[in-house]
Amino acid sequence: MTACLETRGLTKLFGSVCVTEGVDFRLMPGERRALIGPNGAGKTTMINLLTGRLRPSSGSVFLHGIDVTRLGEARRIKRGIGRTFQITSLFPALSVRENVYLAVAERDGIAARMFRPAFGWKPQLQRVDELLERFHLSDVANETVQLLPYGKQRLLEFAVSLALKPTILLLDEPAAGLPTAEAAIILEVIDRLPKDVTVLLIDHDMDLVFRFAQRITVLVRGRILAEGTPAEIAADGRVRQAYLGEGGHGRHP
Amino acid sequence: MSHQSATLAAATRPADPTKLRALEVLPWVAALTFYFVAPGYEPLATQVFVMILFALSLDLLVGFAGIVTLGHAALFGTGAYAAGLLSVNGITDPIVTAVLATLAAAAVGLVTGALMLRTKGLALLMLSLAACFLLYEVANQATPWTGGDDGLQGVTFSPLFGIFPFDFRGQTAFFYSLGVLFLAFLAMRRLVNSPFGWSLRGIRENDGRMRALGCPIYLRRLTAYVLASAIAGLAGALQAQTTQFVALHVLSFQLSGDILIMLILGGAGGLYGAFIGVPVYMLAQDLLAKQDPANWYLWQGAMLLAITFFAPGGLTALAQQALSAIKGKLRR
Amino acid sequence: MPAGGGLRALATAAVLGTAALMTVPAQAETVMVGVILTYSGRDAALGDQIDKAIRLFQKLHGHELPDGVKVELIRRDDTGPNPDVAKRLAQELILREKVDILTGGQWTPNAMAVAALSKEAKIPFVTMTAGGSKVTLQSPYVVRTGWTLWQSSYPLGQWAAKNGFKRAYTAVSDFAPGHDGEEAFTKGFSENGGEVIGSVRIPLKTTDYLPFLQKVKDAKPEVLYHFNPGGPQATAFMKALADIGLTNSDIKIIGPGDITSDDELPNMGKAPLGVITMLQYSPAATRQANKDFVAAWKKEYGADSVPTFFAVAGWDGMRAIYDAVAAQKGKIDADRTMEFFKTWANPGSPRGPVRLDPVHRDIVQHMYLRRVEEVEGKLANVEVETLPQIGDPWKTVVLGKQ
Amino acid sequence: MIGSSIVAILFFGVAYGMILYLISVGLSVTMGLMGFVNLAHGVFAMAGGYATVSLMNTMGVPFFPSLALACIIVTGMGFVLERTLYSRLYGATELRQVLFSIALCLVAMAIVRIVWGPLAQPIQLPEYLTGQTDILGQALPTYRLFLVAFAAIVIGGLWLTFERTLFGARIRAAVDDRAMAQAVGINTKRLFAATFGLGTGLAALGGGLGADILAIAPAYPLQHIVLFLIVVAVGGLGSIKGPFIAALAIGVSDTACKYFFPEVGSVFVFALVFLLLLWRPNGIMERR
Repeated sequence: MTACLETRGLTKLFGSVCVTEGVDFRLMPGERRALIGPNGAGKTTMINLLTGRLRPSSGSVFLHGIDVTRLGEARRIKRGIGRTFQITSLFPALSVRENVYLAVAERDGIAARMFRPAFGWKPQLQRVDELLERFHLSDVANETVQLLPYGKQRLLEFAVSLALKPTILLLDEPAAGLPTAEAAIILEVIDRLPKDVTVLLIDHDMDLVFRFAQRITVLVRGRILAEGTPAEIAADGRVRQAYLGEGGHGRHP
Repeated sequence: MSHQSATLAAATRPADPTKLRALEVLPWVAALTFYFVAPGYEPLATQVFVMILFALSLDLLVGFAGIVTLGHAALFGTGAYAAGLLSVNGITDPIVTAVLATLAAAAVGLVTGALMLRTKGLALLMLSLAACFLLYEVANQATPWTGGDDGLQGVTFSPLFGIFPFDFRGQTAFFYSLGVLFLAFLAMRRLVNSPFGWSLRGIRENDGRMRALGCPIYLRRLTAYVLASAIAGLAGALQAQTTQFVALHVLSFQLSGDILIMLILGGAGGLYGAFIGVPVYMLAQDLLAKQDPANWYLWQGAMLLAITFFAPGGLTALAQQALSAIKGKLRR
Repeated sequence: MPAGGGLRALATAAVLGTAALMTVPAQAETVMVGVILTYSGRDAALGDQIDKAIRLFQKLHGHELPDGVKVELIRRDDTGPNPDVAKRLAQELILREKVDILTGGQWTPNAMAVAALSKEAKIPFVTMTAGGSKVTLQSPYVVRTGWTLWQSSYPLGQWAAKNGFKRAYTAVSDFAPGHDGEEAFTKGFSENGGEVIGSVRIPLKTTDYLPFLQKVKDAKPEVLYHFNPGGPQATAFMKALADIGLTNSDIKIIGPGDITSDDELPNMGKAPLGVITMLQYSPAATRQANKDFVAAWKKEYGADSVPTFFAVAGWDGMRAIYDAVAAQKGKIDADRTMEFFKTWANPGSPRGPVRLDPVHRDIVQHMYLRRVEEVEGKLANVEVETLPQIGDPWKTVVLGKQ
Repeated sequence: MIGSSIVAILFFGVAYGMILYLISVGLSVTMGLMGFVNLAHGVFAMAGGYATVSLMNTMGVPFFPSLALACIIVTGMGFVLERTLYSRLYGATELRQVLFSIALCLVAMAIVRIVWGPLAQPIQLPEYLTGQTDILGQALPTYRLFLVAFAAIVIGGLWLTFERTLFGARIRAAVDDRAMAQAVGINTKRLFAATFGLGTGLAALGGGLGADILAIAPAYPLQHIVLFLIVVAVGGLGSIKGPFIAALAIGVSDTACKYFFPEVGSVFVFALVFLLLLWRPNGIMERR
């Protein structure tokens, strides 16, 4: 079976600092995968390399078996990759509804249309409203994003990403630092994602990771340290060493 | 900064764009009233219309697409010289020359935009500036064709629709430019309320996020740039036609700066900034420059300082704030 | 009470109305004159010279009009050689202020644009200092009280050829008067056996002349004909001459008087010594009319202020306008005004006798060949030869043969 | 003979380039350091020119002390403006910075015109700096020779300051990474003000020295700003050597173009700049 997302020898240098080093990584269709690792392990860089936001120094990225290394971010997104940002990235001066609308319009290929008013496209508007409802954002639909509380902004971040109907979804700490109510909404949405959507999750919340993932990849200093089922990872001494190394000495026997 | 974003947001918030608001009729009523109450002022009014159209095209870039350019006159000037040169070479029908001048400016916009928009920030600013100076110098040096510093002499246009001549009283020019402005404005209003217009706002707000939505940023910005160039070129053609003259000034950095000031004075990003900023600026210039021509710079500078420090959203934002404050009081 | 109040108001109105009617004849004929000059920007100093002449004329001669006739000036600033601005201002003056006569016309391109309008609107236009020959062809309603470049440069070309110079180089500012000067000099010079071995046109806004002068120096001509728009440009040119070693060299520097203008001479150091220029006016001239004029000027604007040929062109422009107003008793008719101008003359101009050529309405005046010399420790343009009553040679030499 | 003309033209170009560099280097450092799009830098060069000329012409101060005093006055002016106005717009949008600096230009132009009038102010150089001097059989304008030598000394001093002193090291650190510099205890506020002052002082020096090439007149700031910006953009923001190369290249190519192809005018320079910027959007000395 072809991996839906695969990297071979993926390497990224910032100056002389190597943040991703020879990573071979395969993600199978429909898989639920978690990517964990200590701070500075290169997880977000990894996502940026996968979506094309960053160009690798060497190595390649394959999407459904096709080499997309030279393809720009927008092109890869069009082929079904979606992501959320660890640091909320929205359109601050626009309203919640407009934020989601922009994503839907791009997804449906109407975003370059110049004549009919944006808010005259009924099916798209309907999808926007569905998404808002699903993320409990309907009551703030007309609020300006920069005036929203953080929790709502995170929900919106997620809604905007899902509006693209991605087949591969890369989640960069979607629930980090969220109030319980909003975190619950996001977890529910993650749980309910269709089975054919492939999901790669980065998070520090081990409860979430172990509950969610079928397989876990551990990234340390830009290299893959280990990969396996949650049970295998939990049992891996190297992982415990590396991952919990600094803070966890005392707790290890 | 957040203050500015907030005012921008206020300015871009669409009241259901398919419906016409009562206030939107105001500029057109004002223009027509002006014709009856202020005879003799047609040339000034015509100039105002042309500059509004020019400012509108800049608004599409600065206000909607977030492309700050210091060389927008390059495109206005291209339109003006195209119309002027056509006229000198025997093609004098106003509509035909206007269309051809628009296309010429769009073509120049396509070439310069395709190169410039690969960069951003200071490099983009500098490239826009360099492109403007480059065209200015080309026109300046090509004396045999453009007249250089002396301007293009002998520009005349045949009567509009073969009936209305462009005479020194400027009535044809007045209605012609008002008509073109109205049509172009309707088109622009459509454009900024379309999905395309919204995607430009998205790019202005956060181009990185737009890219992560699969938006081809470069292409989208280039399209906006070419459209804005076309409108600027149309404004330039109007300028050549209504004044029957083309001078180097139409390509100058000074004009690029002036039009930016007019737009910001009115407020960028809402289409209506141009309708407020341009008349206020030009009337102020007409009055102040008349009383004390030498110190017009001082007024201009002071006005601009006040805007940058106290009202970054321009006069439209100020008016909106005042209006909502009054509404708030009335409610209580 | 209300009725009484109304009546009183009516009565007051009636009295005031009668009073107004009675004063009407005294103020009836106010001639509106639109003045378009450069009051701001880089070239404001030249506009300032003209405007000072206008104010001085009004102060000294403003009363010399028939009873009840007044001249009111409305000034507008064209900010420099900006024909589009000048044209719009002229249009506004005609439409809004209903001017009877337009004047100013400091720059050739501006004057060309305004002239076109004067033809359409049938408004007499007295261009004061525009030097391009073609301006008066633009409209039958234009007269010129300043000069043309041909007036100075064509005779200068003839003079150079006749005085033994064989190889010339021309270097002129790249705008219409510069092109005129280059053409006129070349014509006058080559008609009399000289050869122009090279020419360069210098961008109008340049102040760094060295690279251009290096080119001239390398070509080794016997004489360099140069024209620039005067003012700071003239000083920059002279300094560059000194810096590159062309002062008092084998290359004779000649040109229209702009290049050694009297107001800039004090700033030029010794560089201009020996430069030959052709011009219609020098404030150092000893004619009584000029002595009076200069004295009045210095009394008004200070001992350091010197009237230049720009001022004199403005002065004679005002003279012509006032004469036309007086002749028509303030009722300005465009065609009658132009008829009047055809025979207008001012024998008492500070620059000597002047008149207007009835065909092309150009000024006819004495031209003076001057050399820069040191007089009482200061540089001055000393008149060495007088060419009497020169019209615009372009009209006969070029236009007449077409 | 042609050979010696080429030497002369090269030399004029270098002199012009030196002036451009003196004026622009401060702009490069301040723009690199504070990320401020400052279109008003020409104001300080103009102020330097006016101060020098006024001190000499009306107060009879000799040339060199006038230059020095002008530098000090303008440095102070820059310092005050930085603290009162510029610093308020650090971190604001490019657009607001552009508008603010244009406004500053307009106000400065108006003030200068009210005080000194519209005429260009002539600089009366001391007798020993006029005329020509022979260098190895080549007659060159004395003033330009002096200008090149003087500017070279100033530039040498500047580079030493930048490379060898603590002040220079701090500036370099802050250009590289402002947050890091702040973290290691550099008082960036004071550093910004000092750098801005230094940059404006150098501009004033350039304005005074270059009064012959870039005439001191009210239109100065807007007329020449494009040149200064080009030097910075082509040379690379925050760099002090990049602008040197850029300034010399522009000075020499512009002068050579005037000599060899006067009919082309400045078209060549602007076309060159356009292409250079496309090739290296962040300047020729781009580090990353």
